[in-house]
Amino acid sequence: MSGIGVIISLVVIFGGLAWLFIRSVQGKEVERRVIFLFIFVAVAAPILFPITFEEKATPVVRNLFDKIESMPPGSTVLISFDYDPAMAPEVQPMANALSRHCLVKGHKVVFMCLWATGQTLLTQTLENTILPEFPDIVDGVDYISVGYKAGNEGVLNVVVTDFKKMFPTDINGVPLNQTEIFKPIKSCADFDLILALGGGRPGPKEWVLFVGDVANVPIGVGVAAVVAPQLYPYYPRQVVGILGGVKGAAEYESELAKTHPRFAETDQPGLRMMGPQTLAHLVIMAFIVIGNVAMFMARRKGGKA
Amino acid sequence: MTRPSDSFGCPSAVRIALLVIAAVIGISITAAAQTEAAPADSVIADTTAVRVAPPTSVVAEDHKYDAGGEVDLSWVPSISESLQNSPVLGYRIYRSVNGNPEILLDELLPGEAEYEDKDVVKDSVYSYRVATIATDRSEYLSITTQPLQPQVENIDFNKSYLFLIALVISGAVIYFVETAKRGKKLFVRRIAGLEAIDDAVGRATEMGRPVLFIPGINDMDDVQTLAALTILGRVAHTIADFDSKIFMPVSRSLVMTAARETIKNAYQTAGRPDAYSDDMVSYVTDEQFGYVAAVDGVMVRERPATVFLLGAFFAESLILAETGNSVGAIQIAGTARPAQLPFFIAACDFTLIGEELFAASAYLSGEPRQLGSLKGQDVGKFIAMVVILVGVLSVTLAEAYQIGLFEGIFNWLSRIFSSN
Amino acid sequence: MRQAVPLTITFLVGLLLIVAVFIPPLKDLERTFTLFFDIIAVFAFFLGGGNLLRVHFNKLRNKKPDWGYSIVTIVGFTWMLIVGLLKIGNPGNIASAVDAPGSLFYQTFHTVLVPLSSTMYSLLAFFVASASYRAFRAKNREATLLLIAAFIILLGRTPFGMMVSGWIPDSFSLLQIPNLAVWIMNSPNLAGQRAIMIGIGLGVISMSLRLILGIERSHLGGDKA
Amino acid sequence: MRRSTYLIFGVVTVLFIFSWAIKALVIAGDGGNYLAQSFMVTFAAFLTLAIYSFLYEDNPLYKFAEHLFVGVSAAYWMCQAFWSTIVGNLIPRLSEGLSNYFMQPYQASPWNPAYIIPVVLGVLLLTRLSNKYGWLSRWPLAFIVGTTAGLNFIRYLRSDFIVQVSSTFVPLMSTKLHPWEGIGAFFSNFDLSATGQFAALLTNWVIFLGVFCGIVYFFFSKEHTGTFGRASKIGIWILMITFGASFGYTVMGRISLLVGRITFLFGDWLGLVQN
Repeated sequence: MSGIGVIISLVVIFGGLAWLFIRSVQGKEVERRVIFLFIFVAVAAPILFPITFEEKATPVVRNLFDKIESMPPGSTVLISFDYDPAMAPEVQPMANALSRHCLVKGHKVVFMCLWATGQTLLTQTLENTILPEFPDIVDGVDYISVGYKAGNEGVLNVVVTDFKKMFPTDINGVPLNQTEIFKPIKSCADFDLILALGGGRPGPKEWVLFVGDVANVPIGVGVAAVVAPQLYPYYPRQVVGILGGVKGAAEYESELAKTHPRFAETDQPGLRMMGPQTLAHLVIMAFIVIGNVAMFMARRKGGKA
Repeated sequence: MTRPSDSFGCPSAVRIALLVIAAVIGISITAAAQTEAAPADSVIADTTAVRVAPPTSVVAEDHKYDAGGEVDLSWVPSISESLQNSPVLGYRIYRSVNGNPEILLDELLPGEAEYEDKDVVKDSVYSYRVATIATDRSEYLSITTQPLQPQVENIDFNKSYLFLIALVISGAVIYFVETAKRGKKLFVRRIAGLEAIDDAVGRATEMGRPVLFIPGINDMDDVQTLAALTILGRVAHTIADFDSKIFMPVSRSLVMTAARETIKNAYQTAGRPDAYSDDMVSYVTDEQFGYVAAVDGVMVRERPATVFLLGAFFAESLILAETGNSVGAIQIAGTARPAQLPFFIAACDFTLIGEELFAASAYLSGEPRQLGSLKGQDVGKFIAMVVILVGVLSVTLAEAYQIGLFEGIFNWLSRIFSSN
Repeated sequence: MRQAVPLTITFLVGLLLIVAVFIPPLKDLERTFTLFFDIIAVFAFFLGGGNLLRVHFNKLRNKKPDWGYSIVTIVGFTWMLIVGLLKIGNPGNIASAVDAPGSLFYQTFHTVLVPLSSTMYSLLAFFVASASYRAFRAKNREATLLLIAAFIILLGRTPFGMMVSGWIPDSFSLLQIPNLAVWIMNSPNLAGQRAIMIGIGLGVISMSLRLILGIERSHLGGDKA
Repeated sequence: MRRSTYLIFGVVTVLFIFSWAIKALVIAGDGGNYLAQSFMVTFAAFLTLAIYSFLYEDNPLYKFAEHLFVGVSAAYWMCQAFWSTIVGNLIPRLSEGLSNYFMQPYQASPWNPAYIIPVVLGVLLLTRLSNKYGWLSRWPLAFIVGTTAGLNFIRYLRSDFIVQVSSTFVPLMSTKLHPWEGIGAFFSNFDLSATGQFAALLTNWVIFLGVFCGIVYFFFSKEHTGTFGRASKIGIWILMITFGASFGYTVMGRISLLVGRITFLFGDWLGLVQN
């Protein structure tokens, strides 16, 4: 059913815009209520019948994707969930996409969080996305979660030299020394890649300053849109790549689905949320063009207005 | 853009001054250290083999320039931390008040070297001890610091540059206000939004439709609301002259009271005290969007000919401006919240940008003394431009050609214009 | 006498608060005066709330147009005031939070105020479209710059930004639309915001001085002229 | 009130009860007191549609929602102010008896009598109701104007003037660039990659010139002619780019608000979408 819905709504929107464009060539303006209607359809349609546009990754996202794709299977990745439910709509899709990518490439993934709220979101990712989609991965061998530790930057100061001092056991109380995944790992410097997800303090910026530069380990960053610009100065020397806001998540999901088709069917929240955004932005840009054409035509027809 | 390590180039006055300052600081530290190095008779060295070293040179100092409410504690972390797998688990801070037995104040992670104790009272005496915690939870205590009474400093010298800048700019404003008194005609550039007020109000009279004045949604504790009310004083004066009707829904009760006072006075000075009535200003609600819903309703039903949107606005700015535009009103907007200016620029006929909102009442009054204050503001801009020019040049030369002198100037300027 | 006292009060209070910044013992004066302001503002509520009720009662009594809706306002106001002041349905005692879950105050807030304010807020999506249709017209050079800047940022937010400019080689990647959009936000936009803020800082100083020194008094007693 | 208004309200009430009943039936299975739940969801949905009807034109439904919004929200803020300021701050400092009644901790301090001042000023404000003593209400207003002017004087000077000036000290040259070997070398190594050195330099030049000319545009007391006029022209151009860019930047946020409301309508209310 949704296929037809998608076609109908796209025809309605772009057909309507084309008709308005023709009217604007005759110098006719568009009434404000018509614009309101178009915005309503452009936002409501993708919610009823999911319309997703294939996103081409920008370099700042592609770099991080290529880094994870190029790392040999079995390399170790640390993913830190440092955000709260308010940032979840933007950052959770990134967490899911990045965890999927690391596990499908056979990397060993260690999950942790610097925010207490990160723990609930971490378990959400594990239970709703990771475990159902990767039935054969073993806790303590392919992945492990060490949970949350209070102390903000203090925690980073310790894990950069001795991970097990700050996290003696994993979330279920199993001492890390007995787990196979932690055999090669003594401190953060032993990880092949660290993925810092968040947007507040402590967050990705603290990971770069306290761990990235000190332990000289590559860091990938996933942040809320409003924080992304502050991290651009660190790219590309101190930060491998930056995923910014829902658009960054959608670009990563798009790349992931292209290189690993198994993920094309799974839930892609980023692309789903970008549906109405892209359509609405297109409608607004179209109306700006229509408005200018109507003005020029009216001015040319009526002499210098 | 990491800054290369600076090698001091040719000697110069600035650098000598820096050396002198460094010397003074050095002396004061060593003086402070004297108190700490008094013979520590009370502590007997721990009898077991010292496996973990306690922190050393523990110093407690009164936090400078405060009301005696804080003590700053600093120490050198235990040398055992630098061992291969350091046995240090963290640090514990003990405090004794007025000689009473010590109590545990806080526990810190390894690597920490300072601590601010904020719950101190200026008339009691404090002494501290810091202990290193080994992995087996055993503790190794440092020497006790000298008893210290937090002092009250009456002048906060950290803010002396801030005081200097405030003095210079206020001085400029006051100077031009006073010298303008002798009636010398002062040139002020045209501000379109303010020139348009007269014919905007005139239009309302011709069309027999009211003027709507919206003073933003913040209370009288926002300086933008005060600016809106001073402009209201001038606009109400014009409205009284043109015998137009003004209607002013407000979002704060205090703003309602102040606005009524302002309009009443304006009508009196315009010589029409009888035309004023309290119903011109009415309180709606403190809720941001409840107020917007009501004002939209008023716009669509009363169809005002002119709408003033002056003061502090937040996300609702575009809702008001678009609705005002849909009823065909001339809209003059102004706010000092940069985030809302794009919406006013897009949707309104005239927009006062940031500083112009504050200059409006002086501009409209035409009084020499008020216009003088605008000239004072320009002096502030001139200072900003000169400082930026010097700052940028010095950081560029320091960065590009490693000249120490400019490095010194840049650091000096950054310290003056810092936000402490 | 009617003007001298208010102007003196403004002068003394203003000067005291400016000086207090530089004298540590007076530092918490700022918090005290803000609290004084809040207390006075609560007294003003009697005037504001009283005015709101009076306006709607008048509308009701003289059957002015739309008088029926005044009933809705009065009923809504009285209901919320009673439920709030008497904390009806509030699980805790007199000291528990007025909007503690379970109280009628909390229920009314979530049933009436939350949907209404989030819907009013969402009207912006419609008005942003109609405003950009009307405002972004290449009428003159300034308006054209406004149009181009907005268009690049909007395009940068859609996948088509990258598709349109993906062909640009890496050595000129700044000209790729998404990077250009980020660059515009990080430099011309930043410069513009800074210039405005520097102006605002000076504007507030001049305005505060005019108020404190009593040069600007249209709100207190009008000018002598 | 015209007859058509009564008609509209009649129809809408019937529709409301009808959809309330359906919603109650639909969620009856989930347990909990579904009657109240379904009432709240349906009532919130009808209020949402009432506000959206304003986009078409002003109508009785919008008037109802608007007047309800004003009444309930005005009282909401009054109660909040009463409980937080009067009971939370004033009473604990003024009277021990009342503090005990309201079960608030009594904050004894020598400065407590000072809290009589705002109460007196507050009462003076009420004199505005009488014409004879109305002028007394200027005293509290003067106090408030003095407080606001005094508090914001240094605050804006520091955060808007001083911090912005010092953060504009950006280097216009950088040693990491190839040392200057003449125009030829400059262009041969020229690259405009988003992360290259030239882009960073361009950023700094634009920030420096932008702030400089932006300040020139705001000059009041000097004629904007000659080079001063050209700098002011560049200033307004930079401001126009700023406004256009920040307008475009916020569009995404505004659209997500509408996505939220429509997801509520289609999801929570009509159940067409599971979110």
